[in-house]
Amino acid sequence: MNTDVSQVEFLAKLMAEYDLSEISIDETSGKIRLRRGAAIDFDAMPQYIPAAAPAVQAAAPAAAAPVADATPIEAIAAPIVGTFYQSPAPDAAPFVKVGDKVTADTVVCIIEAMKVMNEVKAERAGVIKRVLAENAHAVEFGQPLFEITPA
Amino acid sequence: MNTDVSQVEFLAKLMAEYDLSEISIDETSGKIRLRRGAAIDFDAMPQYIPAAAPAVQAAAPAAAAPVADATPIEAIAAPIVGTFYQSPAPDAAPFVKVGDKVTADTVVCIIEAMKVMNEVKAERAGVIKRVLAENAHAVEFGQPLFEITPA
Amino acid sequence: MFSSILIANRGEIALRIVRACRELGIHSVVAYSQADERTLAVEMADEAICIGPPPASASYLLVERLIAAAEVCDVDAIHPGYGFLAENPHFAEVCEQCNITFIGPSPAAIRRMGNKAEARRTAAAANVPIIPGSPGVIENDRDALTLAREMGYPVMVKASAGGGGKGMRVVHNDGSLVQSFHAARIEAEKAFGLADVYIEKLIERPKHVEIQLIGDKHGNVVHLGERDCSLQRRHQKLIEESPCPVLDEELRNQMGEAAVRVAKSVGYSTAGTVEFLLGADRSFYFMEMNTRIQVEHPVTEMVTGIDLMREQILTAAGEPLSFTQDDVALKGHAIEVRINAEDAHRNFAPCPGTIEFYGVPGGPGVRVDSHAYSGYTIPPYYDSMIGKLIVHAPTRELAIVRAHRALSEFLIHGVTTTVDFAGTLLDLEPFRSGQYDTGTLERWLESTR
Amino acid sequence: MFSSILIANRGEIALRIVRACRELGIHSVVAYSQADERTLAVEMADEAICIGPPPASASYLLVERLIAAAEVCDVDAIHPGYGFLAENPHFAEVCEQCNITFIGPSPAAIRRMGNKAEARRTAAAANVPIIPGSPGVIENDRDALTLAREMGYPVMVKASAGGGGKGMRVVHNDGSLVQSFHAARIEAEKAFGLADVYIEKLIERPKHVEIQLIGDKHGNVVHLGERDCSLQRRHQKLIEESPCPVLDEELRNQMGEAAVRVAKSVGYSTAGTVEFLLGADRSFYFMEMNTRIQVEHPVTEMVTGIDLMREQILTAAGEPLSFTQDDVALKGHAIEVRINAEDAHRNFAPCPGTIEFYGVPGGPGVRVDSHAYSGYTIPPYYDSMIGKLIVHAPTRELAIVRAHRALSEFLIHGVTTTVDFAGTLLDLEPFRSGQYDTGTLERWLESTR
Repeated sequence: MNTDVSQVEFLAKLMAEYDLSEISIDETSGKIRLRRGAAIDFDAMPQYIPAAAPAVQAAAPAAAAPVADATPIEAIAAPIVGTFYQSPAPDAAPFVKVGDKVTADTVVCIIEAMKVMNEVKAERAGVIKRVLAENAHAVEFGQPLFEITPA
Repeated sequence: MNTDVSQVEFLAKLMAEYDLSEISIDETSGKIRLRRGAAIDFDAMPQYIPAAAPAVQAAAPAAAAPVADATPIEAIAAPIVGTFYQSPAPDAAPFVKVGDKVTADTVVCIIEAMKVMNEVKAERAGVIKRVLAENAHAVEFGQPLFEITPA
Repeated sequence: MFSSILIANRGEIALRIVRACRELGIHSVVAYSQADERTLAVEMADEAICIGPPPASASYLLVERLIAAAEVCDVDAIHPGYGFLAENPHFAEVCEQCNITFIGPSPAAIRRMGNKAEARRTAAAANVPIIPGSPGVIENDRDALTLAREMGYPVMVKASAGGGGKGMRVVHNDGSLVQSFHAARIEAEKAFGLADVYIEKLIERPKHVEIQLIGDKHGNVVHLGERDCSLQRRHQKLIEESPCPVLDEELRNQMGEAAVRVAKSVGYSTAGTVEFLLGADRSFYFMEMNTRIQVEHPVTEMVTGIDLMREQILTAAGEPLSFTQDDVALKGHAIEVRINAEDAHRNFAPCPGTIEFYGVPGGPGVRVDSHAYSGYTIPPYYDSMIGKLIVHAPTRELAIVRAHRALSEFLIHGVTTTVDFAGTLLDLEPFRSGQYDTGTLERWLESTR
Repeated sequence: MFSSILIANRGEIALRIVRACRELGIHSVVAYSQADERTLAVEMADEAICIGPPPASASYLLVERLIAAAEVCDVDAIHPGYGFLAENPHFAEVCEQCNITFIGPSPAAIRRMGNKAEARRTAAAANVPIIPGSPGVIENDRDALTLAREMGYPVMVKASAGGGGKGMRVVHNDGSLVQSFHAARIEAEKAFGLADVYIEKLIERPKHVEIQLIGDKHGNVVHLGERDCSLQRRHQKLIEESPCPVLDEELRNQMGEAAVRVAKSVGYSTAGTVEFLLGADRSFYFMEMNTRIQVEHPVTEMVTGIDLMREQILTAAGEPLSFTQDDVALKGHAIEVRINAEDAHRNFAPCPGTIEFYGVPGGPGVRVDSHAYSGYTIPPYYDSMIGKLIVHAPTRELAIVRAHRALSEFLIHGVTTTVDFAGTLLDLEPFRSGQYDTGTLERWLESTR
């Protein structure tokens, strides 16, 4: 991607349109990161220190998607560290699947921590767009688990 | 000084007009530095490492002057390290004084290095505007000795 | 040996542990809060896992978060560093229950040393001098006189409800004791609604001298000489050195052996420190034991040549100590200077913010332990220490000179730090002469106001 | 003692000298070219003076510029560092004439060691083994046979006009000598128009082992053990270590004493190095003497605990050495890794440019000598070395591990460096085993092409 003025304008418009606080594009790695209203300001971090890539982190959400799709998208993030389970038992159906409508109280998954199964609720109404974490794998605090289109 | 767009434009015009390759303004210290066609690119030096202030360096030229005065100004710089003398002998008159017209071959001062008196010529025609170095004091290589308005 | 360790800490000590793991070939996992994502420990570790939001109470202090992180990362052991959960016996117990080695002492040893009264009793039982004091409240001036004569003047009469110097009296002889006893009671009654007072021997202008020790799980405990940590402001150490400028070999051995006795009496099996008050008359008194690695451990590493962090991990894994007491010798002199993001001119107010430029000193005899870098943002959630400068030289005089030299090379732009203040401290006459005590810095600060 | 020293050098060694001056309380003045205005040495020095434009031929190599700078800055002494004018006897002489102390040997000592043939004669006269060779051109095969038998096989037949391996033959016995003698003559005749050949003993797969020594102006010369500098590419050292992994105490003493004999025979009174070739059979041969401080001097500083730069300045000022031969002991193991702005994948092409981010390793046993920083622009005018990483550990194995750990922390963004390549070198089997020689690196590079 070559940066030119029209692109800057395009990106600025994007940011305004989707209420993004940061767009970062790494031409070398092809990584794209979009950030919305971050609670903590990491912006001061110089880009040249490569961000640590925690081994436990699942595949990052394809952040380009919201740009292509005009509907705002939010994520349901892991409230604790633990192991992510999509269904209440190995053979059972998943709590939610893509396309399901959820309310704030809908249980979307379980995170096991210290032998305790913790139910995770959607915390907002909407439609599940994607599952971002891998079943039976570790998730860290704040890791996005589901993409959700708010109702 | 508050930076606003009109000032940027003003400075850009200044740079074009006076063929400056760099203008740097330090609001904290009030230092202003103008640089013309530097042979070496020091621009990459981050500003937050304070530039070394060699103890032997004489008072820096008041760089703001050219901005106020529309006539371009050049400097006669020390071609070698040594001791700067304005006159051929302690009691003698100075080689040149402010307001004097000089030609390229006019001897403007002497720099003593290793017991040898080296005559320094103006190397260009013009009018001496200011004497920048202090008599009988050390000068380093490249140090501006005189301001000269080219003829 | 461990194949993987979770580091339940942040900042420079997390990085210190990562370094030791790297050199031991152990996979390191840093558990970090959201505020510490962009730190060198996270960057340098083999793995990192976010455990919670910035406040320590929601991340570094949450036992269940750390255990969950340890479990999902499948580690063998947890290193707690210092602070946070390092001296929390419950955390050590939960680790034990989860079959994760806690790199530190047993929960029982932490408990015994964590309780001040019990630590005092333990030391006394191990035949280590403790600061003499009345066992409880003094009922009348007769008992006060008897006790004061027993422990020897000067003594302090202190209010049981204590605090802020109220109801406190320094007494130098029988004559003033009775008067002070009653005056203190009246003052205490007024200030706290409780007249109870007790008596403690006053150690005048004492030094804070601590003995570093390390044990293993085979019953060995070795001491590694002392550190003089007397330069303190509000009980915060600012400069530490080893050897202590007023100690000789005889006193060093006495204190070292006393420290080992305390440690052995609680079955101590890891790195730890016994803190003493040292009087001008060479008498020393047990203060407390820190059951963890300490901020100032590099000072001891520099003079002994022993890698304490490495030994701490190895002994936790069941290895015997790689050296004996006879192998330990102090060589040269080491000084540690703490670099804090604080403004010494504004009552040491913390200065979080972004470090625009960070240039560390180098060259001979200089060590820097720091998690900072050019562009690092110091978060406002934790303590203000951004690094430690440790210098080593053949003599104390040269070490001071070297510390000055290194400080002059420490370039930190963008935030206010104690770099310049540290240089001032090194120049204080009591520091120069080595005759400084725990009150020196406060007295000097008071005098410059 | 000196009150002021002019530093006639740049880069990390200029900074090293500034550091020593600062610790000695000597006013330091860095003479710098326009390309080096923004370097740490200039930044850290007490004073700095620009002596000319970027090319060394117009600045760092101009005797009169440096003397003029020394005079206007009114210094007592000049430290030449290494390279540039450090081994220029004329410069040392001019300093002497101007009553400025040249911090280095006498002009006569520089001259004698600077001339290869005279250095060889001096060593031989000091009863130090030199590589056996014919005194001049060999006229016929009978003389060749006699000489070869005398010095022992294998030998090398070399063209006097020499170069590029032309007219060069390795011979292992009498049978092939005569044939090789004539073949080499014919080849030399063809290649250089001159058939003259001579014979030299071949040291197979030799190590480059050098002895660090230091003398004073009172006739004392002490050796400080050896450095193994065999890992070379085109005679450029890349990694140095001490002790040499194949030396024992007996051989160390033999080589050390030989080096001291050479130095004493030329009245040597400062820091210097005697380079030897060490054969697999423990025989060693004088190669040359470097009459200056060397890039790799920190390796020796780390294992001996002696500050060489400080001693060099003190002895130049007339002080006697602060230690004797008996005080010198090698403790632990040190490895130096040179960090060059070069691309190992593009035939080590220099990579000048701006360092966007510079993060140096820290923690225990790590020393960095470097003039670089975040934002530093490496000028294209000088050599490509931007720093040296030196590690120290109790054993060689731990030193290698520590070097790896430190390299993993060396973050340099914006320019290509040899940081990663250095890690590869540490992993080479011959380096691991210590059984590497001066050809190891070239052979390995050849094999990976």
